[in-house]
Amino acid sequence: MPELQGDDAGQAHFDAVIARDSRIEPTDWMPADYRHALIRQMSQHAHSEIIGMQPEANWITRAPSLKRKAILMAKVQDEAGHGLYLYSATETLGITRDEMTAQLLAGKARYSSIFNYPAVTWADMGAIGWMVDGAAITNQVPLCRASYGPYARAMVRICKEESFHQRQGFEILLELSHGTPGQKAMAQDAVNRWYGPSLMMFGPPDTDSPNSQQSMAWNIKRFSNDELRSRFVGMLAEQAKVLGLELPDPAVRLNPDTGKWEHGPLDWDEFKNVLAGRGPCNAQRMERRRAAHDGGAWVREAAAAYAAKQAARAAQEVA
Amino acid sequence: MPELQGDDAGQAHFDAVIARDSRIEPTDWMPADYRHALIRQMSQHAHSEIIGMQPEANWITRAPSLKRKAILMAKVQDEAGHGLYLYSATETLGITRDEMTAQLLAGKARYSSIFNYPAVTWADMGAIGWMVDGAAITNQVPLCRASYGPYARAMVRICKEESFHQRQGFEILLELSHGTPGQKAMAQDAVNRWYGPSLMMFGPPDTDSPNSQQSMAWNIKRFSNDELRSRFVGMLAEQAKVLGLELPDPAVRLNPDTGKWEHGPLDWDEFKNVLAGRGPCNAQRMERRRAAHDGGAWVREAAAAYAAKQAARAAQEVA
Amino acid sequence: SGDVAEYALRLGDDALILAQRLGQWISRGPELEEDVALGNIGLDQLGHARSFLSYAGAAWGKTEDDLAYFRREPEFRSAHLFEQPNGDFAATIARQFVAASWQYPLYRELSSSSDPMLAAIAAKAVKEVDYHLDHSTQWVLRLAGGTEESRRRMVAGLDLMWPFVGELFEDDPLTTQLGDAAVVPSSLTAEFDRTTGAVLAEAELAVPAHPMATGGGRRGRHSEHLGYLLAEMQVLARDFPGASW
Amino acid sequence: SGDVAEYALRLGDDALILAQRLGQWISRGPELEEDVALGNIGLDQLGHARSFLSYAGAAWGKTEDDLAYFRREPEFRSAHLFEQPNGDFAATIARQFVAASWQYPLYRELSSSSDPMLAAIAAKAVKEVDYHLDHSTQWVLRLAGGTEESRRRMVAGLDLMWPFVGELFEDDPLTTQLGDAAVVPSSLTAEFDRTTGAVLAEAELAVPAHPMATGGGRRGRHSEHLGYLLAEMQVLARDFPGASW
Repeated sequence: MPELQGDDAGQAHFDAVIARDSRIEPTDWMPADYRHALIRQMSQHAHSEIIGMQPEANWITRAPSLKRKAILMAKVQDEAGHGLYLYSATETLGITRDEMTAQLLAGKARYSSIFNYPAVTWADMGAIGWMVDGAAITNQVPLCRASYGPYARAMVRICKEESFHQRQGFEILLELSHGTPGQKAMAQDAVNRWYGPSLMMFGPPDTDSPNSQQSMAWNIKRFSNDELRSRFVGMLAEQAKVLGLELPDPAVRLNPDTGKWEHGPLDWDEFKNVLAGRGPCNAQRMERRRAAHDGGAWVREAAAAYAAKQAARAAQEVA
Repeated sequence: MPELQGDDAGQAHFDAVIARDSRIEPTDWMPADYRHALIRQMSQHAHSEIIGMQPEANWITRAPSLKRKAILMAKVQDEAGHGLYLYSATETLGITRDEMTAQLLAGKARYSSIFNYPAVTWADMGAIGWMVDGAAITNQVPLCRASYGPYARAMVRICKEESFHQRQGFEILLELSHGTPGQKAMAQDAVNRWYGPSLMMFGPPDTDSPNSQQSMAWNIKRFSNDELRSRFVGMLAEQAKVLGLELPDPAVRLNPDTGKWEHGPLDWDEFKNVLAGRGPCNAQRMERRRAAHDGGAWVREAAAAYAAKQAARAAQEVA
Repeated sequence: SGDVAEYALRLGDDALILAQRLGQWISRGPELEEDVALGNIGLDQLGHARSFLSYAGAAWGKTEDDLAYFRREPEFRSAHLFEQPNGDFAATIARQFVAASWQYPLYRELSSSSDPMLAAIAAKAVKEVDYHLDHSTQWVLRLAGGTEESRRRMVAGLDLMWPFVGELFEDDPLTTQLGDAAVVPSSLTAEFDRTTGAVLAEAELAVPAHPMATGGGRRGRHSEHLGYLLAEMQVLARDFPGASW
Repeated sequence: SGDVAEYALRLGDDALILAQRLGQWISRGPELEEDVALGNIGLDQLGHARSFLSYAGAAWGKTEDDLAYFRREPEFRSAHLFEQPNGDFAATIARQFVAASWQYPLYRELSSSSDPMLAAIAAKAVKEVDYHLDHSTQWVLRLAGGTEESRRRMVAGLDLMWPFVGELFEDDPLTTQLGDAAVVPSSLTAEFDRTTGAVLAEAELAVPAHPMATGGGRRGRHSEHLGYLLAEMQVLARDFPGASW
């Protein structure tokens, strides 16, 4: 057999790597569709970390104890760190952070729809940690074996911190559910509000998820939406018992025949509405991001101008 | 005697008007110094109304009852109205509001130093009304007979509203002094803090007030600083009894020999410090005013541009 | 009845929250005339709020201040529009434009409510809201037709506020079961569209395409903004419970 | 002793109020790296605040949360600098620059306090504040030497914050009677002037001529800003008195 040349050789190498479930690295050849799918998936993930700071930042100044305030600040800061880390990983695919930010602000790139719900009470800090971060981890742990090396490595690091965050969320809810009746009611209300949206974080039912097959073939998605959702709802059901809180879904059960967890119907109309921009906070989240970006333009320009002047001065001194 | 011409005739008319304690009007001839003294005094008064909105605006959103909130909003709004009215009256002297605003923002024109103290509690809304507005009225009532017509007429209108404001301040303190011990303590604390500064609103002691003589000769000041201060402290002393609050000055007494009210020594070093820009809120007051002015520039430009376009369109339709 | 009180509570909360927002403008306006104008509008709204809340409170043995200062966030019934932050002057004008274009026909219709108290409050309020509508209309035209910057800001302001239009016109069991006592929100849609449409057309602006946000204010589900507003509004009253002012 | 606790309370309040201000930046920074950096600095300050307040509270049988959430404004002992609003990024940097140029020598000296707990807290804190000083210094240089706009804003930011420098260095009976346990504020003036003077000189900026504002924070007399900050910070804890979180 003659040696393969150029793209053909690349494709063969790529196929072989995927076939043996190994890693593609930035300098490796990869199919354009694979690259684009990764950019979409990874930048969406990065944007979600950044937009996801907002609902939690909303409670930093009002956290009810200094310890909780410190934990929350550290958590939101971690999210900024995750965003930075993911943007870097995505940049290895040949797109800049500025380009990704521009896509976000232009509404061309998405972020996870869950962050279009408001964090209206302190208990939401618990529910977001327990449920939203919990869903994220369920989604991300398998991605620690994603086929794109920088993505997989980012996921390893991020999952470690996320599971820490999830435990903190669980602890917030535990404290509330063992607190005053008002605190417990606050916790239950938060769980009620975040349950459906967090289950829908895994995306549409498998029967309605056309892109999933290709992503699974490429090993940048490892389990189907429904499979992950089932794992997640099982985790919730078991931990809810420890919390002493109810899930707002009487249909949640472990099916003894399949060994899988099941849940009741989800409001996919709401999901589509929020996705289409009709969530409670879509405009607010984008406005805040835009305000920070536009309002900070003069700072970034100043930093660039100063760096350029310093570089010119250094060059002059050398000459 | 030959008929007087030009400035000489004007001076004679001016002198005669002053001598019979009548009114100079905008179209009358007046000495340049008189004009400048009036511009200084009237624009300072206008600026004081505008800057004086700030300490009270500070409590609008936190007023402890809806009734008090409404009264306070109306009061602060009245002050904006007074400022507008006084700027208009001053404009009759040949200076524009824009010029006066520029002088204020450049630190070339003053406002009453009293507004460089912070309004830190709700009781300050009472103390400002009772004491600061009280001092202002004591100062202003005689100016309803000021020699410059537009100024005198502005004072008539303003004094009417100010005495209404003063009564509202008194009522706030009365309610507090008859309230809980915490409320009464808050009222007493406010009176303690505003007493000295409000007495110093009348300016330095007569022995140290060089400009007063000329102003009194021109009938744009009708009583000496100390005379007005004495009247004011008498008013405070008598009303404090009704309020059930103490003035923080054991030396206040009606001197039976002179029939005048006396008070203890005032902290003129503090007065000079605040006047020199070292008060608690000097920078803050100017910054707020500047932020509102600069931040509103695009609105004023838009309004002007729109008016110009409308005028051009109207002219075109006529042609 | 309790239903009428619930309805009065909604309208009172709308006006109260809007008044609170407008109160934040005083001493910060782009010109002194606007300190006066926004203050006037805020005072009017506060007056309407006090009337509606007093009336609502009477049914439950509560005062206007009990309702304003001692309810928690989920007990407030205001729509999301009113709690939106002031933003820049254009955003405030956009919020006023939507608010007045809704309140004007609402109060006009409500002034023939079968509930005499609601009718009386509305009859007084409608005259004042007429001015609010004129004020915001004039500013929409000025800003849209002023400079490039003011037009850009006016468009941005309308985009910010438009998602909260839809909630105002949502019917629910309360508004329908009240019959002639209340105004059915959806019955005002056409007039709102006509009024705002005419002004936007004159301003050569498109009706914002921004999709409607999920509301929930009438059920006590609010945006992230209301908590801050209430914390500030209620702090002093709550620090001295039972005190008189 | 009670005096040491009073002193710890001052330092704790400074750090707490500053942390609260910095917490407001998170998700609003000019670049993500600054969300992280300002968050880090805020977290450090919050950590210092917790140490100082816990230590102060121990003398009075109170927890850090009792002190943070259940004191009223006149009981706070922070200096006015820390409660100044964030303003734009340059104003925040100016506040940080003053704060760190004061806290760095303060904590360094305090780490040899005769009070072992104060010494321990300060010894840990000084390493972190060293970074805060470097961070703000770099930004003062960048903004002053960047663009025309950034230089204008940096100057304005320094002008805004400089009136609150003087209060930091005022001695009072407490700081003098504590002897070797505390650091006499005025003893740090020369170093502060030297540190800030050198940076401003490198940035080709004049030391702001803005006169010093009357302070009073150490006696519980605050600016108009603190009330709003406390209303927000304390609202939830006060809504559930006695609750555990």
